Amino acid sequence: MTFEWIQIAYAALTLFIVINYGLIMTAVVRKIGARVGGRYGIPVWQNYIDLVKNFALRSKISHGVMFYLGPVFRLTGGIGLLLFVPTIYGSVMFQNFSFAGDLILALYFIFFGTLGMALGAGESGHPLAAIGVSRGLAQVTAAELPLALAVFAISLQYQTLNITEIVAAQQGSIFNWTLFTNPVATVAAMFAFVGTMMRSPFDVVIAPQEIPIGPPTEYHSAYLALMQTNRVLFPVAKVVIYMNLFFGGATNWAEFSIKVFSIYMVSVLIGVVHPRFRVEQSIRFFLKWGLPVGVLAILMV
Amino acid sequence: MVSAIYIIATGLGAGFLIGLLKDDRKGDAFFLAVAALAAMAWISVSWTLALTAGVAEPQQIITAGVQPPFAINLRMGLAEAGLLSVITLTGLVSAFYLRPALMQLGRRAAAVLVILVMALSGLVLTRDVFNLFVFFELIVIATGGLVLLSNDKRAVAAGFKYLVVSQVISVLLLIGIIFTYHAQGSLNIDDIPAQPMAFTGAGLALFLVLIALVVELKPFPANGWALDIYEAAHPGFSALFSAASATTALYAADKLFAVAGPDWLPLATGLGLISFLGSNILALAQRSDRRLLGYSSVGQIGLVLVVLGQRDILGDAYLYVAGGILITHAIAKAGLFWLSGLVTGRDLADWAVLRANPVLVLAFASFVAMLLGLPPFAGFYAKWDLAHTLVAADRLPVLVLVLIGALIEAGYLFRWFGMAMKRKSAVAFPGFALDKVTAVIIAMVAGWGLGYIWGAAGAHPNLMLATPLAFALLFLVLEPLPAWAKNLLAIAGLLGWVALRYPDYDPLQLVFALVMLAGGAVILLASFHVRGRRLGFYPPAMLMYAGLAMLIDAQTSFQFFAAWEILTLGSYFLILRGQDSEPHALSYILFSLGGAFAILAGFALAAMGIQPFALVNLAAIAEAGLAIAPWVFVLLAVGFMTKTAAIGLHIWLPGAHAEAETDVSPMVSGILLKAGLFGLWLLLIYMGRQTLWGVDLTHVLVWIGALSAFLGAVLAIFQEDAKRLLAYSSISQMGYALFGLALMNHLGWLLALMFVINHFVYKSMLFLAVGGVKERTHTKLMYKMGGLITLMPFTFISVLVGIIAMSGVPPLSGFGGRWVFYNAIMASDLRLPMVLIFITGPIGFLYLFRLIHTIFLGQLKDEHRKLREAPFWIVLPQMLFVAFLIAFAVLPGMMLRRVDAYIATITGDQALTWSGRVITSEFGYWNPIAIAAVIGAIFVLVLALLLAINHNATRVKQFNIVFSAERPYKPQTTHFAWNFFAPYRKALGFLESPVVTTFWGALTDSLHASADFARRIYTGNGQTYALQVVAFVVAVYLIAMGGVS
Amino acid sequence: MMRDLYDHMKTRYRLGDLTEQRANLAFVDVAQDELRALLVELRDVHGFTHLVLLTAVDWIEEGRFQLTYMVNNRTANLTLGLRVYLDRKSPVGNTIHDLWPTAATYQRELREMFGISFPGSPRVDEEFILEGWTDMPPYRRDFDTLAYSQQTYAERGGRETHDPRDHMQKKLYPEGRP
Amino acid sequence: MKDVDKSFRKDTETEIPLREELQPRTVTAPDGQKIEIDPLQDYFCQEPPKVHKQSYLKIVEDFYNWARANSLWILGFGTGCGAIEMRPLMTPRFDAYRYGIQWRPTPRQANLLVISGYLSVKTLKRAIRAYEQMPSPKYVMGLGSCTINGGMYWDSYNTIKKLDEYLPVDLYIAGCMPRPEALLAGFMELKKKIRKGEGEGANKYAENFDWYKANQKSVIKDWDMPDYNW
Repeated sequence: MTFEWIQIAYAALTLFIVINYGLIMTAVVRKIGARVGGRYGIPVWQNYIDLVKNFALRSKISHGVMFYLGPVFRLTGGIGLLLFVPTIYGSVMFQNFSFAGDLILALYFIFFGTLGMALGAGESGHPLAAIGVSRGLAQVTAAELPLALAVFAISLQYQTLNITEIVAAQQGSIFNWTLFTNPVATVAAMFAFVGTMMRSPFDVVIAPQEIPIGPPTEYHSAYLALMQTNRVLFPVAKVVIYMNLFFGGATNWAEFSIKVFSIYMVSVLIGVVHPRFRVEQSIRFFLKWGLPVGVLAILMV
Repeated sequence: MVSAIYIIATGLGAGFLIGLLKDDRKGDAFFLAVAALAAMAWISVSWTLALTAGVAEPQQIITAGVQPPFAINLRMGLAEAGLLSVITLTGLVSAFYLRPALMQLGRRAAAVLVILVMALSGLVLTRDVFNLFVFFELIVIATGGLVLLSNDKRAVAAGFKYLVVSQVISVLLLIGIIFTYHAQGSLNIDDIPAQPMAFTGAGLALFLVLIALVVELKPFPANGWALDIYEAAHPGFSALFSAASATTALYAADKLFAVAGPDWLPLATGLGLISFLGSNILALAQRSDRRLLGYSSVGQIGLVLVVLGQRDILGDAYLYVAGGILITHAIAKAGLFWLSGLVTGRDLADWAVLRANPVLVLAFASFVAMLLGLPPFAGFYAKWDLAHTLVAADRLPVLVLVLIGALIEAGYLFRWFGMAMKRKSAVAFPGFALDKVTAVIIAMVAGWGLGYIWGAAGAHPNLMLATPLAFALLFLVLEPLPAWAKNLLAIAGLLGWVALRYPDYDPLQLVFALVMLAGGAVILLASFHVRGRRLGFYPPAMLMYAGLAMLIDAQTSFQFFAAWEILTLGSYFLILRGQDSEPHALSYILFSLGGAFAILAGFALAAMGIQPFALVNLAAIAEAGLAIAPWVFVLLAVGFMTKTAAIGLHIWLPGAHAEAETDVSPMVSGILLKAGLFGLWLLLIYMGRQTLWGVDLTHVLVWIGALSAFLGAVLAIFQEDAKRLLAYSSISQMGYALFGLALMNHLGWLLALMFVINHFVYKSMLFLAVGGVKERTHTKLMYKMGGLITLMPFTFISVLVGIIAMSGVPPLSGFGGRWVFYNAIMASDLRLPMVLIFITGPIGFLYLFRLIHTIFLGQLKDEHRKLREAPFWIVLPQMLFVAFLIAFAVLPGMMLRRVDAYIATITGDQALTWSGRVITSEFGYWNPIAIAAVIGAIFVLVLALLLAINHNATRVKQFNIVFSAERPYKPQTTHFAWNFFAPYRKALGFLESPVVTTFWGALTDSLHASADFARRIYTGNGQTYALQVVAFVVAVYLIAMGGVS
Repeated sequence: MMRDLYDHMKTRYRLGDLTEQRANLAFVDVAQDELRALLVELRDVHGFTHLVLLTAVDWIEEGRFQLTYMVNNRTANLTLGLRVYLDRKSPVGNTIHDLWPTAATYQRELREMFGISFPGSPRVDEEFILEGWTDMPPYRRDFDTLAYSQQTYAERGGRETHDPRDHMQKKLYPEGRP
Repeated sequence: MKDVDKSFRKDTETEIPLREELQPRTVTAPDGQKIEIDPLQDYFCQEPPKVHKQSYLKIVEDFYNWARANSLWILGFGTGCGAIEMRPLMTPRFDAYRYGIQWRPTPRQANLLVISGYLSVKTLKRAIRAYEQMPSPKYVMGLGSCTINGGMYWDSYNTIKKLDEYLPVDLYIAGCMPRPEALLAGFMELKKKIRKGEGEGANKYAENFDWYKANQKSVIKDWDMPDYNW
């Protein structure tokens, strides 16, 4: 666990792979949704085009320094989250910068991008952006709670906060996964997962057509492009954490892509069949259903 | 040495001489009276000095040349001399004070005054029961005369009622004396043998004498007549009445109780307690200053009566304790009555006129502190010793009742003081008469002097000689200097003290010293922004810092407690300075004193009468497994938790912190709260886990900590007032620290310590930032601001850094705290309270975001367009804190490592490994430099990318937003700030219901209601009063004797 | 039924002739000063609780505006239109926003479109649909909307108008009607 | 078409006063100083739009244009009855998403403004604001005969008749109303135009800014916004 310069190159490679994976995966997910609805759907490379288009826009505005820095915070949060967590178990190349900190670092770093984004949206001066932030923050407090409890439960179970060690403990057989050794904690964590993936029924934060799109209302051009990049990167980074903690991690990129896709689809599948919750409803939902499961998880360890 | 008999002789002679003068020679009469009083005072004082110095022996004076019991004998001992000094000096000063009245009333009044003082002196000196009666009658007549001489119609009525009741008492006394003589054949007090309290002739005789004397002390509830006097008479006389008469009567009672034997002492204790509690409760309902003072006098005398009841256990300390309370009370009460003569209005709030003169304010504050037995006054030492003796003798209930009474007394006295400081005066400023002011100042100086003497005389270190306190008191003298000079001196003093003491501290003390004292110096930098002299700021502030410095240094429980009281007192005056802070300062001092009393009881319980009690001995108690150990733990913990504002005891905090001045808020929030933590820390280090009824008390603390953290955070997100938000956040943060401490493992303590440092830094920073904003915008309501980021960039930066650090987002230092925190709870076996703590983290994020968003982001308001950055001196400390936070984030090892090692010596394990840049625990690892470097590098790269593409962005203005193709109407309606977390309120708003506030409110209300109810017995009718006295005596007799036989 | 009501009211109010459109729909002319009393009575006594609409007609030839207050009795399914005439030169109506709050909106519209003022009606002088309108109220018949349009808005040349009937006839029977 | 009616002259004299909230005013700062506020100056960026040059390399610009053509984000702003014809485009029958066409809820993120039918003066003001708030390059499509020559509203007192007078229109789709198929055909045409580098409406607007503004202000009498809405 010491630093060597070559790790920077390796990390860049991880980043490159994950961004491309994320761009294609999210497009595929949308395409699947379209096919289910009887449509042809977007081309799988549509995300790339949109990204290029947004980088290529000519006129841009800025509402101030924090507005400018907001997307930077956001993307830094996404990249950092990815790079502070080992991506592929057992691979020297894809350990990234996980020597900097353990699970706790990853959990708290999630807020880095959120904070920056919220500040940027705040400085845009748009009231609806502020409403979106208020909704998002209010919802995330309740949604993250089961995760915190689940993480606590499994770190007690494995007696470590080191992600690599947690993954190591799940190797060998599929029944060594936390999913099977500690199903309650996994269920609790999946509450948080569904709650923070910005999909229905928990997407009142960006509720288009109501508060146009929430925090990013004023964002456009390269700002938006950075946020789009984060939008494909961040969920994958988050799924990687869930994968490492509950689903046995990944030992190669093929396993990685299958697992990430499958876990991601959980939120998609739940999302397509549920209408939207209001914020207070989702808070109550998490306190009523997510919290007891989490408490059960830590009591059962 | 002039014989003490001359005191009486002088008095008598002067009285006659004045009587011989012609009516129109008022000046001469006054001069004669003053001369006589001065002579009497000189004799008393010279005796006192001589006896104290040991150059004279106590003297027995035999009159008529025969031995007692055939002659009356007088005695001059130390107690007598001291009391005589008080009496005669009060008489002398009162004479000057009464000069206009005396001149108007003529020579008779002067004569009566001299006679009164003479009779009071005689009562002190005499050792003969009948003689006692004679002097007593003289006092009654003189008092009645003096009261009747007043022009006030009510005074006449009051004097008449007084005479009626006094005759009842006299009759009782006389009958008692007759019976006594019948039983003993002697009237000499020393010949009366100890008598069991029994239903015998002798018992009844003694009972009658004692009860007559007790009734003369105006015990509650048989005291309506006395209160009318306090209220109606001339304040100069009331001073004499309260200070001298009560003192004397008490001493007379004391003489008889001394000989009556230990059997009778419970009677005194019981009556004293009833009186102390009853009249204090009644005083709560008073709106008239003099009546309130009257009740307070009755209460205080009740307290001394309680002390008197303990003379069997006090032993040698009896004089010290009783004298301390009695004389302090006499001085303070005389001073307050004299002060009341300066105030024309009779309502408590009318005392606001005193604000015109800072010296009088100081005097008022001193008198209040004296009455309540706060350091460094004599009453403090007395109370401390009393408490210890009571506990050692297993009389805990008495102590509890005394403390409750004292708390109630503090309630009305500080409420009164608060009114005087904050209310608008209804009466016009009258201008102060110099002679009256002089009288007040004499009393004040006497009080301070007495404090010094008591400090020097007792077994404890003299507080006034403690360097920090002396340094703080120096600022009283320096008040005329400009503020910047005082500020400079204050900073130098704090830093100098830390530098001086630094080598002797262990790492823990060092951290607290750096936070409290060096940190205090940094915050004081902000005080440079105040121009002028800033009267009344530095003495209390430095008093608080002195208390903190002494707290860190404290080795014994006495030092600790004294320091605790000093810092409480200082911070109270400091908090009271804020706008609209009157009710909040009051609830602060009440909770603090309540807590302090719990600490006092705890220490007393722990010490078991052994003095001095070193703090480390707490460990011995815990190890010995004594039954009292958990109780000591509970009492001390409750006391400390009032300071950290744990939930349930928190209601004082939001108001006190929010209403305080800009530079005071960080002091009371960033620094003062740590005093409680320091106490808890010592408690847990020394006593460890304690079990009460099978419950591990540290688990209870963990729960309280978790609840405080959670509820504080929830309440914070609903605040509209920025400083209140921060105040609630403090409750939450202190909850975290308490939680960490109570986990009782190495990492938990380290966590608490990181919170001590971090909370100090970011809370001070945020309070200063918000204070700076308030200086400019003149409001604390966040929704009235908005968009200040470009106008106040530095303030914005400090808030930004503050909230990142506080919410625990990497890479700033808050994350270190969270990391240690996770590791700490992993190492603990408690699970459920974590749930609360886990939910608190993100909620903290909510209120912090609200703080930064609604003030600095969003829409700028019209009236703020030309706002400037906060004053330099407010920004400067913030920038220092920012630098520190960033440095501390990257290099947490600089302080933590040493402390970690220190904690390891206590817990005996090594939880963290510090290898190079990596910090490793049993469970995980953390590399602050790597984190900062990685995040920094990514951030710079992404920013460079954005700059490359969007460097030519057009800077737009605040209304250039997409607004559904409309145009914003005005900033106010475009800024989303009010009720920011409305959905949260819908979901969890029920947590906001003020259960705790309602509870404490109901408690106060019921006290007030009982006061109102009890007040009905005071009808103002002389006959009723006389009946009350008789009924009282009968009731006491039946209860006391009935219980025995 | 409507007739009964009319006869009943006729004894106390100066009403014009009753025009019965259908069995349950009738119109009647009302004097302006009695309108309010009549409406109150209709609403409170006769059950006409619903104000269906308030609208105006510009009788330019007669130099007056006609206000039509249409009220409806839901239980009896009756609709009664009260017609009030205002002088076209200084059209001032009586506001009834206190009887039916919705009337305020109608009155605002009438103020903007016809220039009929209703003193006391809330926000009646604020603009309603038009923004920054300076010309004559556009629903008045002496306002020439075509002329206004031509003088204000740019046009694209080459526009043709066909009467649908002629156009189709020409298209279907180029040789003329068989 | 009937000639101009000489007997009616529209009122050209009356001036509309500036709206109250936009009038300069004085407020008192917390420290007592008086502050002059000119809302139009203080709240809004006054910079005129810039003409944006193309990239130095043609191949880069072509690549960009390809991306722009294949990523048309429509502002979800239904201005007239034609908006109803856009909804079917999202359905399986027409599925415009497969051509890279998406709807965005905010002008900042949209490139294509579809004027879907008649524009009253009041709506025109909002359309201008929305258009100006979109980042360039941006495109305007006029839908239906109302936007072309007024259509059935040719004699209305408050409906404009020729959209390209006020906004730089890239493409008209004729019909009243055009069916979704016609819209799709229009999108295809627009894509071709963009790919050829002809979708420079934003630059045209900036170049002829004064002319457009004069036209806009001639019909919008209460001009209560800055000249360019950033």
